[in-house]
Amino acid sequence: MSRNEENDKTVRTDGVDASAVPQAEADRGTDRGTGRGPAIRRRSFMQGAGATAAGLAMPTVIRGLKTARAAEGKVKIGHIEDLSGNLAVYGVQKFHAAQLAVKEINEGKTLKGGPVGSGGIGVMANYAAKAPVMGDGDKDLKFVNKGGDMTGTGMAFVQDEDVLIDSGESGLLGREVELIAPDGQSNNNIWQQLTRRLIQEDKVDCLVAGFTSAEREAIRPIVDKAKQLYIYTNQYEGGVADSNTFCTGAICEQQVIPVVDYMVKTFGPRIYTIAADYNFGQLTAAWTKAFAPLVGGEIIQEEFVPLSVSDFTTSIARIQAAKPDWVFTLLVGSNQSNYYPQASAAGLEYPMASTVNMAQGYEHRRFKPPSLNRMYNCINYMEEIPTARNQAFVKRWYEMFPDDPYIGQMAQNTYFSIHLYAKAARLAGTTDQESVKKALESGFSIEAPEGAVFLEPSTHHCSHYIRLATADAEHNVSFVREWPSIQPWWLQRIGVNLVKHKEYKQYIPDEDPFFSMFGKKK
Amino acid sequence: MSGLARLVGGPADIGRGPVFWSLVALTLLGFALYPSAVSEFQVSNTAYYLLNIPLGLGMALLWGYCGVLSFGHVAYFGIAGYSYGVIAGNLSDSPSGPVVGALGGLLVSAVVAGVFGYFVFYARVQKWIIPILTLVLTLLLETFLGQTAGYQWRIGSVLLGGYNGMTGIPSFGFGEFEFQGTSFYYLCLVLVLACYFGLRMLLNSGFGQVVVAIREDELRTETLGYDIRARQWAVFVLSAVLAGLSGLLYVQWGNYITPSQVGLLQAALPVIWTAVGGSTSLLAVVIATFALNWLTYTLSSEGNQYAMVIIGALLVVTMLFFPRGIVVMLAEHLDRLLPRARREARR
Amino acid sequence: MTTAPMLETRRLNKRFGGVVAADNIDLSVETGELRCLIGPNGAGKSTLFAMLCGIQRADGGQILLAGRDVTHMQAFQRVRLGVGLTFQTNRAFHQLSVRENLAIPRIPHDAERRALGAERLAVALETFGLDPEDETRAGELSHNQLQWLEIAMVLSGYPDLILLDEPAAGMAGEETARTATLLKRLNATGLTIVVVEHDIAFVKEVAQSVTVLHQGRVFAEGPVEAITANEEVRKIYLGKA
Amino acid sequence: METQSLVLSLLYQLGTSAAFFFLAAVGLIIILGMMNIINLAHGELMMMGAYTATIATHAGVPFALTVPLAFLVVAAFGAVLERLIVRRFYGRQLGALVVTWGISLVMGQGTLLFFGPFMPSIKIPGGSFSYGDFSFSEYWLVLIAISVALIALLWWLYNRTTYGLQARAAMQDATMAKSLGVRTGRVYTLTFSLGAGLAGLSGALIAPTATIAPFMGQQFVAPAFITVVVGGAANVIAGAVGSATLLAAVKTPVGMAFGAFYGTVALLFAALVIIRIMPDGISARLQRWFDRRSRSGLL
Repeated sequence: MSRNEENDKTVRTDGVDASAVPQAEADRGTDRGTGRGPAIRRRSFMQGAGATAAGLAMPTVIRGLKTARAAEGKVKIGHIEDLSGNLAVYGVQKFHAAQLAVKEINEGKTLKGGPVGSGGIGVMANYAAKAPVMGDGDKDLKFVNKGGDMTGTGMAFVQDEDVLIDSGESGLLGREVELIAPDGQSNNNIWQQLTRRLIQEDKVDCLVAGFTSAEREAIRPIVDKAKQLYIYTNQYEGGVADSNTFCTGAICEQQVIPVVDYMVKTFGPRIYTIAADYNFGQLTAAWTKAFAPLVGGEIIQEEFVPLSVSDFTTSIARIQAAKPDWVFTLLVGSNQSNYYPQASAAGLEYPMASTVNMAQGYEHRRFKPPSLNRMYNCINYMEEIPTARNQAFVKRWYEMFPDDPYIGQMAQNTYFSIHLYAKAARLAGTTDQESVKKALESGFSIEAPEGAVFLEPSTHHCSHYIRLATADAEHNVSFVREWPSIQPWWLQRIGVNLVKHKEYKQYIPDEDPFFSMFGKKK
Repeated sequence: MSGLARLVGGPADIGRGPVFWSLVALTLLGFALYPSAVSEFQVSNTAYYLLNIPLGLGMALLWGYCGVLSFGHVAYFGIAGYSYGVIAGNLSDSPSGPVVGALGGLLVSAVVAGVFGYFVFYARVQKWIIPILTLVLTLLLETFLGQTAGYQWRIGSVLLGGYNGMTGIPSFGFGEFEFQGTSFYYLCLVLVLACYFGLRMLLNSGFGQVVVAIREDELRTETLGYDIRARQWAVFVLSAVLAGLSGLLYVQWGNYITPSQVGLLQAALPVIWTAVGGSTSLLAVVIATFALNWLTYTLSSEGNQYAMVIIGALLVVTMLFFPRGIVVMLAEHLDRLLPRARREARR
Repeated sequence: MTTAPMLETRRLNKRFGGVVAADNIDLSVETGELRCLIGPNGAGKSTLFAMLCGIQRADGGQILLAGRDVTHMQAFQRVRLGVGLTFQTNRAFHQLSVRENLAIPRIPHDAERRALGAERLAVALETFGLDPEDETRAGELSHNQLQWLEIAMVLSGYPDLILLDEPAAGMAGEETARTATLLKRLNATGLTIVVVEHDIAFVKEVAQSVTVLHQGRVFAEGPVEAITANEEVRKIYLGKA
Repeated sequence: METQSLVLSLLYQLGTSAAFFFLAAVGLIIILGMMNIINLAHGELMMMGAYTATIATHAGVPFALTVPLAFLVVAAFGAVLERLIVRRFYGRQLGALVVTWGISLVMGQGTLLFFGPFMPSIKIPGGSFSYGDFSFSEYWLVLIAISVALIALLWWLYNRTTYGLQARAAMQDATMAKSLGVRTGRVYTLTFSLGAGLAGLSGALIAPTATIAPFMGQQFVAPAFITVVVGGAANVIAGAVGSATLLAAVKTPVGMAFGAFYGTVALLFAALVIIRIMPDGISARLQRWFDRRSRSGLL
């Protein structure tokens, strides 16, 4: 299953020094970086520095916890996604991402990055203090789309082009990594059974799983009972504060706020929200409602659509009657995707914004233009991101899976998350789960295909490189605005600190006094 | 034959005679010893297969013995589960919380089934419409529960949780004692046995005979002086309570329930179990429910993308070659092979 | 004041679309009477039968059982008042054994009715040679035995009035005679019997009085000899009316 | 102008919604309504029609031709299905239910394995026009027209052709029909195949407005069953037309005033109430009404 090549297996002898591996990685990074632009050299320096800082801190944090299990045997990564049934569309992508990451780890590759401390300075040091150039016409757009130009006058920041480097060993801690990936069948009950199996039977070292929030909530009680290290890689509504769970997908505050800000300023304040009638849709709509007034926007109407609805004639007429400046579409699932062709055929030509479409289900590839004309979406990853590092990633992907239709946002999240786990385990020097959790809480940064991602220790969520993507009348994707690092701040603001206080719950905006002043529905 | 033996061993279900009962005893012994032989995970998984059995039994009772097909019995499964979650969750400080919750859950599903059943049976709605009516009810419930994500859908201290479901549902227990792992497995096993033998006795009683008579010929039974509406209603409520029992055990097993548990895909499952095993036998449905749950899990556990294709093809083949249910027809076949045992059973 | 008739209908009406199936039917059957309802196909016999036992609702008019208005009662409620009935097609439970078939009917609590009912049932079982403890599946019985079983089954509910829809349909001479014997013997115990019948020979054999239905109306009524001699009735049967 | 365009929009919504219900149900009208087979693979037959149309369109066939093509392909598939499997389940409604469920699993997951999770969709033919505040899709107007044409065609087929007569006879009393020389086996095959073909046809018609995915059929199952059952069995075609219109008439104004959630709830609730007060379906009510009219000489 894991398709790993069994060659070049340089097995290292026993106990790996906790700080040695990131240090070695950093060194190698410097070697590779030689002769490149100054920014890269600076980057490498910072990485080295971060690693050193972590190395200093490490003895107290990690060494004492080295109650590692026997080093022999494979490192087991449990991975549950839906390979059949309704959600297989997304599950198969994520499964392939996991296979690619595991293959690379076994071949002795790793993504750049390392512990940079809890404040995450390592990430920010990579960029100039000045805000990146905003897209305002063709001229400037080009710069941003190419991720900056070394000699250009408008350059604001730069990213490493080559982020996949040698890890200095094959496998992880000298052990081969094995991917155990059963099929969730788009059925919550099977998810629970499989989670129990992976934890109790296979005794996986790390669990990477979950597409829908319902799936995550189905397995989280089991995960918490077993104190299993669990990585949830999906974009979602936010709010999970769980000591065992690390959420590596983007959440509302990272996506809704930038896109609403941009849309209100560009197209006008009158917003019509049409959202899927379940947790994600309702909570994202609540975020929109709470945030829009702060930038001068106004929700003129909200409509919630049950997931089973696939005929949108009435909703389209309601939008026309309301005459908004733009429409915020938070529609989820394949039934609800029908909205786009139907709205387009009915002559609905309002600009649209979303946080879900295109990046997950590649609607811009599946629907005939111009269904998604003037669709704006804040994403942390799309296959089209024009940076060199992403193009290299896309190339590697299609070499392994030539028949895949698209690489979505969640697939990329899974990919870097598994690399992130490997780096944390190397830092901990063990696959002992408590140690790895501690290592992950040391302020980890990783150079993902999207850009640098920083795992924020207190909330177990990630900062992301957010881009505002838009599709034109021919469904060509361009990126009109970029935010190199947006922090997940909401949980911090309501006082979550998982490093200090263990918690196992999901907060919803109603629990935040800041939100309570806005009614939720109707 | 004493009265009790006649009730248990009567002709309402397949399986009679000493050979059969010794096999049953052996199987039960196997189930009783099972937890000591396997891992905790396998025990909890087997508990899951077991906890679905009351739902299947309710289906067999209603459809196989009474001739009324409900396509929405998962609604009562869900109602009991959610009610338990709400009640036990609100009484989480009280030691009797889970017990009150369980009784409350069963009561709520009985009341809802009672009202709906009254609406259906006392109006003498045509039989073939009942599956669709019940299906519409469960779809309504799913649509409603799916949009209860917000705080305004809080009952006491418990959030309904919308599509993501209700989490943190307490396990069942008395006072300090909680049913978990192996003890939960035994709880399921005991309840399944109680349901099975209880139903077997009920169906061998006079009441059961009339129920079967209603299935065979409603008009004839009515013109023998029976209010068939009342009997159908009673059977409907009883089967809903059985579905509710499965729902209770389900939420205690996973401490969690979502609206998709009452959706279209889940709604079809009990009907499938019953049809595959053979709706006219309780035992057949018990076996089929257990086996199909096991099969679904085993196939998905392999990560095999063909799992659904295999299950689908299996259903088609089963129904082609065993139209009255695989277990029932195999049992009949066995009966013919063992004429002596059969004669003995007659006595 | 005389006691009310066992069964009485007053201006009973029923329409199906444009067809009038029962047109102001007035019928009165005294306690202990053995009445035959005859008429050609489409005369309204089946509709009247269905309305009497409560399977179909009348559009208008009244049905009284021993003086009690049962027009709006459900079928099972009428049965509990002491009516038993058999259908044109045999509806014994083929999946159940003879014993179970006889055990199913609901038995009234009234001790007097019980005693009388048990006696009548014993008569029927004896006439037909049925064993009440027989474990044979009803489906394995012959057609005649099934017909008889159904009559016995109805009698196990201890009724005071039985409505039989063509009880001898499909039987050969000897069996028909046995059925007729039973009806007469039962009638002799005071049981009121209404028979819907097609077979004039059978009617002549059993009936005391006959009602002829034609086009949803009571066409003629009287003692069996008078009716069978009636020229008009003969015309109807030969389709000349 | 304001009110006019709102009324026009409501009428248009009513029409599209009724057309959607009718198209979702049209194959099932025959298979459930006439043959009494609870066909849980109905959605997958529609999915197959949609895939046929989509693949053919991508191969360069004009969309208008892919619709009859989808009819033929799915009808042929339906005929095979009937011969091999379904025919053993006449009169065994519940066996049929399980078997068709099995078939639907195989078809859905098989499509996923064979064609992948999604297929690029086809463009909705025709443009749009606007009146007042509202704009309207020409394609949906065409769908409404096609629905009306289908109704007329089905009515003609079942009331004016030998096949229709034989089919209705065979469905009512197979033994009798057989003794009158009707080849009931062939009639069943034809009828099932027609039902499947119609499901394929409507799948193809709906394809441009939908996501082309292996499990797309599931969205049609509940509306289709509700439409057919609310319609009733007395006259399946009239019943389905009546119930599609009635359900749309409930869903549209409620949805317009209060949003899609209440529209859906009103729809399901209306279905429950209608089935309860008219247990024989709308068609029986319609039939009685026609009977009365014809008796009183009005028709």
